[in-house]
Amino acid sequence: MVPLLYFQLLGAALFGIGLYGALARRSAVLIILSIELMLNAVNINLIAAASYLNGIGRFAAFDGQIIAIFVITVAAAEVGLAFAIILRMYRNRGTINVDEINILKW
Amino acid sequence: METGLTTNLHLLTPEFALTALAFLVFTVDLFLPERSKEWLAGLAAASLLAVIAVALLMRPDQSAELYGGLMVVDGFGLFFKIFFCAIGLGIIALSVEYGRDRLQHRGEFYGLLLFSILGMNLLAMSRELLTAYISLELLSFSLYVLVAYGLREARSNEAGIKYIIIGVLSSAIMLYGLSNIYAALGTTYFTEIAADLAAPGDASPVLWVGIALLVVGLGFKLSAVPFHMWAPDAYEGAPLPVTAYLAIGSKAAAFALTLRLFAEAIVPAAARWDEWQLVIAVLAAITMLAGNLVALAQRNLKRLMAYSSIGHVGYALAGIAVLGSDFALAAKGVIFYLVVYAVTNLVVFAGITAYYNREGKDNIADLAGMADRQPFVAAAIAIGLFSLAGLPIFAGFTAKFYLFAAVADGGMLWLAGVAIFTSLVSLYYYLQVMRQMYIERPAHAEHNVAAHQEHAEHDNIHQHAAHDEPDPPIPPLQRPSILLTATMGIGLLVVVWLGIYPAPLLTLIETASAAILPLG
Amino acid sequence: MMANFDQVSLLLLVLVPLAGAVLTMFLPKDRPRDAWQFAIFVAAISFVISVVVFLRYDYAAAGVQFQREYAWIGHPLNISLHLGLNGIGAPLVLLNGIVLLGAVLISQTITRRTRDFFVLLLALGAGVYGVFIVRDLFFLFFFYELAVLPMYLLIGVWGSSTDFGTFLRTKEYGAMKLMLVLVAGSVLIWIGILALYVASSQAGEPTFNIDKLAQLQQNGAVSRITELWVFPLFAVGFGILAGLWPFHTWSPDGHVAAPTGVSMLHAGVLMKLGAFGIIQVGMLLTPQGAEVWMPVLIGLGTVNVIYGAISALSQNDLKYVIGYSSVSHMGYVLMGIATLHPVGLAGAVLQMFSHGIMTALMFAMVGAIYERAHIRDSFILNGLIKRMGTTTFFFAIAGLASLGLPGLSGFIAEFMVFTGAFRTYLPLAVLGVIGAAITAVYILRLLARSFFGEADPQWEHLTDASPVEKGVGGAFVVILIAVGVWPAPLLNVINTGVASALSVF
Amino acid sequence: MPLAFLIPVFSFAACPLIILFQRWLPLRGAPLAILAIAGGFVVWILATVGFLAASADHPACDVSPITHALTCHFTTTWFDAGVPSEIITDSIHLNWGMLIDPLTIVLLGLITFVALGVQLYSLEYMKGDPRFGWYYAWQALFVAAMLTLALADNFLLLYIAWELVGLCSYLLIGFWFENPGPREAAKKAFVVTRIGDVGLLVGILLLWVNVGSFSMTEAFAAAASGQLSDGVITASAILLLLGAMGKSAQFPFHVWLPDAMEGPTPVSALIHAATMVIAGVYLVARAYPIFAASPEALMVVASIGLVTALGAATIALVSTDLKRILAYSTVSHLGLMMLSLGALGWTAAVFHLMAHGFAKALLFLGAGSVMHGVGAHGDVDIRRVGGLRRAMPLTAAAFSIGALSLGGIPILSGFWSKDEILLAVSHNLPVIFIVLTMLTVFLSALYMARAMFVVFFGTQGEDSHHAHESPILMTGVLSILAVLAIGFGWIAFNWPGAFDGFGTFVFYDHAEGFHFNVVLGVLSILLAVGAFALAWLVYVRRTLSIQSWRARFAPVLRVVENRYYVDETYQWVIDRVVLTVSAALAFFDRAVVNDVGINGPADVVRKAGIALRLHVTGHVYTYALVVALGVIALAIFWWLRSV
Repeated sequence: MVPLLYFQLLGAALFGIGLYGALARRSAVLIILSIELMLNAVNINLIAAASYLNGIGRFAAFDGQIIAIFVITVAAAEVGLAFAIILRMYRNRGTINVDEINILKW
Repeated sequence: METGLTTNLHLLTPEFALTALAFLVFTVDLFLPERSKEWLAGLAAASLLAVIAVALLMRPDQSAELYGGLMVVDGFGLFFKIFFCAIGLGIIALSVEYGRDRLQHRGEFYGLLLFSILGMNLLAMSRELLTAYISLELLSFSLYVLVAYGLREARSNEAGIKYIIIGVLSSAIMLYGLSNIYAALGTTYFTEIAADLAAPGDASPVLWVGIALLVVGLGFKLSAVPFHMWAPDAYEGAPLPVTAYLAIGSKAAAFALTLRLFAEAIVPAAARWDEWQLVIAVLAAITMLAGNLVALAQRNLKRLMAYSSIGHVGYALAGIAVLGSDFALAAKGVIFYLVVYAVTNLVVFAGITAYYNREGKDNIADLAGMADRQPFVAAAIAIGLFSLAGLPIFAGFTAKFYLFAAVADGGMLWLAGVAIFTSLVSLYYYLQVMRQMYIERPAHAEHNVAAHQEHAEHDNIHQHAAHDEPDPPIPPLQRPSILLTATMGIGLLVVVWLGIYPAPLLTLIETASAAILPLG
Repeated sequence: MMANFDQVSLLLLVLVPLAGAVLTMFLPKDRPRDAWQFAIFVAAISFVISVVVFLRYDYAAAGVQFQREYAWIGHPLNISLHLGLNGIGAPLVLLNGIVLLGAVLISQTITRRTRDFFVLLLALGAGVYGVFIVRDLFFLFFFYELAVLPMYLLIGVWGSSTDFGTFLRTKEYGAMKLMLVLVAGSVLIWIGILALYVASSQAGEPTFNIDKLAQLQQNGAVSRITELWVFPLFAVGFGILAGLWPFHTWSPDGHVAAPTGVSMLHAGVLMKLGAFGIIQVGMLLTPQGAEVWMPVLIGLGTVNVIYGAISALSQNDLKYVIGYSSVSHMGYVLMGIATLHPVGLAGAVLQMFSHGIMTALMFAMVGAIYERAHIRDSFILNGLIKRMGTTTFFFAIAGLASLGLPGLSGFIAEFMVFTGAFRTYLPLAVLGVIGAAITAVYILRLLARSFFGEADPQWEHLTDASPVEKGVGGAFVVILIAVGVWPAPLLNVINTGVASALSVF
Repeated sequence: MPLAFLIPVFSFAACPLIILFQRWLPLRGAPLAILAIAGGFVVWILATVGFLAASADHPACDVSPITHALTCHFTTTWFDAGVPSEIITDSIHLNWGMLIDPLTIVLLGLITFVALGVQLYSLEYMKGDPRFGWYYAWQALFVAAMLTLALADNFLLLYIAWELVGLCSYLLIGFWFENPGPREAAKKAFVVTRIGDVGLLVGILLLWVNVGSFSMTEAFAAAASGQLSDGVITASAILLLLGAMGKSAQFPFHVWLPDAMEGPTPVSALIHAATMVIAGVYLVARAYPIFAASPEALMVVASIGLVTALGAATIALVSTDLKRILAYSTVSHLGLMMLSLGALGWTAAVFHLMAHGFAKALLFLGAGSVMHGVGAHGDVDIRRVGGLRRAMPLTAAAFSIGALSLGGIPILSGFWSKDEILLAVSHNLPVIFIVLTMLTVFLSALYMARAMFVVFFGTQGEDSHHAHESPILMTGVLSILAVLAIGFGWIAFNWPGAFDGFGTFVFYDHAEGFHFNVVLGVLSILLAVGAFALAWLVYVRRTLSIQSWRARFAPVLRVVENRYYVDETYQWVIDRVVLTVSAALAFFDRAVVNDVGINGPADVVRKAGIALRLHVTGHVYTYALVVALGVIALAIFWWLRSV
């Protein structure tokens, strides 16, 4: 079967892409989305790992999946919260371009 | 094991109570008219007091696991629980007047405060990475909202956005680390991680990457350099009480987690410890340096406090770095330092808030002549700053001495040296604030603001000798609110008391640190 | 009854000024005179205590006396408030008692925020007392910092800025520099203390107690290497406060900015803390390092003497002259210490005492002049003796003391320093003697220029020193003469301290 | 005799009493000072009697192995520095101590007597001065210090007295400090002597280092016993000599003395005759065992003495101010004393010290009386006064006696003492010395004659019309001194039965009877008388004029009139060198040590902060980037550590 390493590499790649997006994008929304990508990399890692080290762990082989579910939930919450704040920003300043969001510096 | 899920849940009474009370605050908020929202503050405060009371009833000397070891109720947890609730009380005291004049939706404000405190409490008790993570997020979410609470203020929004983006990013990184650890060890329990770490044979890179990323995540919460950059903006943008809360509460919580994590997961793995010691030491060193140096160049008081708090994180981290050698001493040093730092900062922020409530200004230059306008507040801030700078009869001195002694004893005299040097630097900018409050006069301050900030303090060219006529007296400001005065008063008493006779507190800390004393 | 008093005398020495400071806070803000009188009351009590302590110190028995130990922080730091007075501390305690009282009395003229001023002044006094009487490094450092801490506000708030034409010295600058330089010194001290603590804890009995550490050192618990790099930390760290060249500039500038009372304490006792620290900590705890580094220290001390004297020669501002002369005179102290010779060291301690009184007197008188003339430029001031006879008389006596005129305390001290130095470092000692001659030149030029000479109409309005100032000045003059003629009472005590200080070599 | 310490103590006590209570005391407390010194005089007489009566079996006395003179010793502990113990090997123990030997006795006599005279005289002279009381206070202190100096038995005590003398001279010379003249003169006196004192102190300490004690007797014993190396002896001798040169106004430290006459004239009398300047000679005489042990040192002493004597004599010859002439004559005579000491003429030196003391006191008080009479304060230009003998006969007589005595006219005391010196010089020094000494003798006779004739004889000067004789008190003192100036010399030779000669009482090493070398005697008589005759012809008779000579020696004359430019040299050094250096140093201290050395680091730190803060750009993606970089750095760091 496919060695765990491959999955981990996939996860790493996804993580990297997400990170790149987070750095490269200028729209707050897109940055958040890239970060979601990173979180998905985490999930891949977790689930793959869970299925490979079955038997180990308190909750049979399910630790990984459980964690993944938590992660997804948290991620959803994060996005909601982030968008709320971004929206507020848009209302006040009419932009969500992080280039223009720099009153606070130094 | 399964039984662990159901038994002794009563030990979690404080947390359950806190949750319920938080919701209660939210609900009551719906029915209260706008003018009488102050009651919510009272309610929140009362609930915190209740929680403290309950926590005090528990036995600090024994530890009981919950949910099969996801959490533990022990002296360490209890200590921090009480500590956090006390901080919460302080923050509420800071918020009342400020909230009345400057914030909408105060109901949610206090509710969120309670939730964040709940998060911190859980953090102090969690013994497993996921649990820790979830509690951390609970804390963070509340903070994201609180930071962005100044709805109409661009600064507040911006702070919120930056905070949440970086926060989410680093939580993603932390999770990735978590996933790697899980992938490598198949567990996320601190103790088991320790066991596997200690196991002979070299571990897979995956594991190390995992731990490294975990540290990064913590670094973000601690705002350790180079993961600190959100802090100044968040501090400056956030409403003052929230700034105080960021500076005191979230840092304390993060350190609580760090202490337990290192104590239970990494210190026992002494075999592989030493190199990590160095990593943390370097982090600590650059954190102190960067924080204190950049603080020199600040004009905004909140921002200054942000950088100074970064510097202080550096000191505490230095304590973490030597956990390996003499754990008891180092842990006590760190906790003692945290407590002192919290109390002192509370005093300073109370002072700043008191001034801000009247003047609505938070630039350093705006403090000019404060000593004549709000003598007590000025004195409070001055003492607080002296304490932060580590000058005696104030707690800061004792705490620093204790902590640095621990660091030196841990074989890192050089790190102690850096710490001492940077606290000299910190004195430089604390004195600049002091100077505005006590020496400058507003009249001058106005047209000299530029001069003050661009040039060294000795370049400014106006003389007032002691003998020539003192400038026309500045109208004193309206007295600060009772709550703030009380906060400052009590805070000052504690600061001086801890500076002169810290022994009692140290015994408490003794029990707290004993609870997480690694067996290995 | 006295026996009981001895039990608590040292504690009182610190607590009285501290308590005084705290109580002063609660005096009514708008009644400066009350604050002043209360401060006098407190300072007087502490003065009496210091005198009694000095007299009660039994020099026949020698050693550390009036010992009391109060546990403070337990294992593993083992810090305890361990009080005890030795033969070197005793005269300095007395000195502080005298100067503090004098400074408080002189500060009658402080009118702005009088209450706060005396709070800080008394706190400073308490800190100085503390340093002289503790036997525990933590508390030594604690009080050391406590003594430095108030200086910033004392100078910054009540000081004065002066424009010297070519350059400007604002009180903000003076205060900030003083504070930062001194604390920079204490950074070094702190590191040194930690190093010693580490050594002790590696030896298995961690402690900050000076006597225990000395014991450990004697047992070889502190490695020679450690001592070699720790002693310079102490020498420079404490030396900075003693005006060690080239870290001395904080002192003259601080004086120029500081109000009279503060200048008195600053030059009178504060600078002594440094020298005391070198003896009490540097020499006692790291003797091997001391032996190696002393030649360097005496070299710097000699530089201090000559350099300070020559710079003073071309100063116009009275306070600068005195400030640099303090630098020069502390040079003698450093020389004396560095001789590691009984006579030289005793001379150094005696010099601390006499210089304390002498400079305090000078600053008091200069302050009196400044109060009235609002200027300190010795070229503009002229023929002061006409209007301010007594002031001139006192200032002249102090000046003569500082140029080492026999019959006044300064001479005995400097002479002893030379004696010690001649035995150990003859060429440098000769330079020191020459320095004394230079001192004569600038003091006499100053007297001839500003004090004697035909009365200048623009100073017709000046009035002579107030009764208080006369009282203080007179008392100080009496002390100067008494010590100069009959130094035995002081020296008997000092000798014992010196003997024990040198016993570790 | 044990009570001899009272001699200074009286006056010491008088000083503060006068200062504190002058407001209420009669005559501003002047009588107090006078009583004190009178008391001192009485005690001196008692002490002398006691001393003459005492012998080696007196508990406190014995015959010194070095000077072979009876020496009595009284001490009491003063203070210890460093208690001897197993740790502390060398420490110092100091005594208040009196060393009484013939030298001390005669010196005390001179001081007390002259001081008494001067203080009585001052009652009139200083009458109505606003600081009358202070004057007497300082007088008392001055005398007390000088007496202590003469009594001291250890070098430290001597040094202390020495410095106090300097201080009092400062206070008294600058007594009229309102005028720049006295002010500067006082400063000059103090500073110049102080420079010498550096040498003295160094010498004392050098002796201590090698002898291990400040006691004179021990030091002398060590020097005599050859326990000290020649180098040390010579070095310490020269160093002591430096001090002596400062006080005794020897070249090149003589500059302060002529200016010192800016002070009140009685003070000049005191300084020139009985205190201050003789201290130097006394020091050399006292420390003679050390000098005697080193021929080189003696040679230096002699040479300096000769140079000073000759140079000062020439200057005195061309000065036009009465007091300045007297001042330079003092310098010259001090030179002679030094010369004599250098020539092993110890007794002669001391003898001349006494003789000169009385004569010079007489002359100065005479000059003061002239000024009082003419009504001049400050300078008396001898070209503008003249023929005063009619107006003030007593003064004229007294002054003339003094002049003749110092000029070396036979049977006056000055003649005998000078003769002794010539004897010593001719015996023990190369021939060039005796020649030059003779020249000096001639010159000193000449200038004395000049001063005397011009002022009192010859034609009326314009300032001297309304001149009047001084009050009885002043003239009375003058007369007494005049008697001594005449008669003192006669105690030199032995009066069978009564007293067998000064030399047998005050001597070093071996008692000396009275010698008289006919050749030298005749020679010096001829020179002296010739000089006076010449002066008579020039200034009174005006039969021969010196204008042509003046013209011919104009350049030389200018050099001499400008006092060989010594003062100018000093001035130049002080202005151009010392002050420049110190100004430069002060600037260096501010600009380099402070602004660069101290402010520099602080600024660097602050600038570093300002630069560093730029990394917080305000753009959230940079924040993220830094976090990412942090992660990578951490990973790399760990990786490096782990492989």
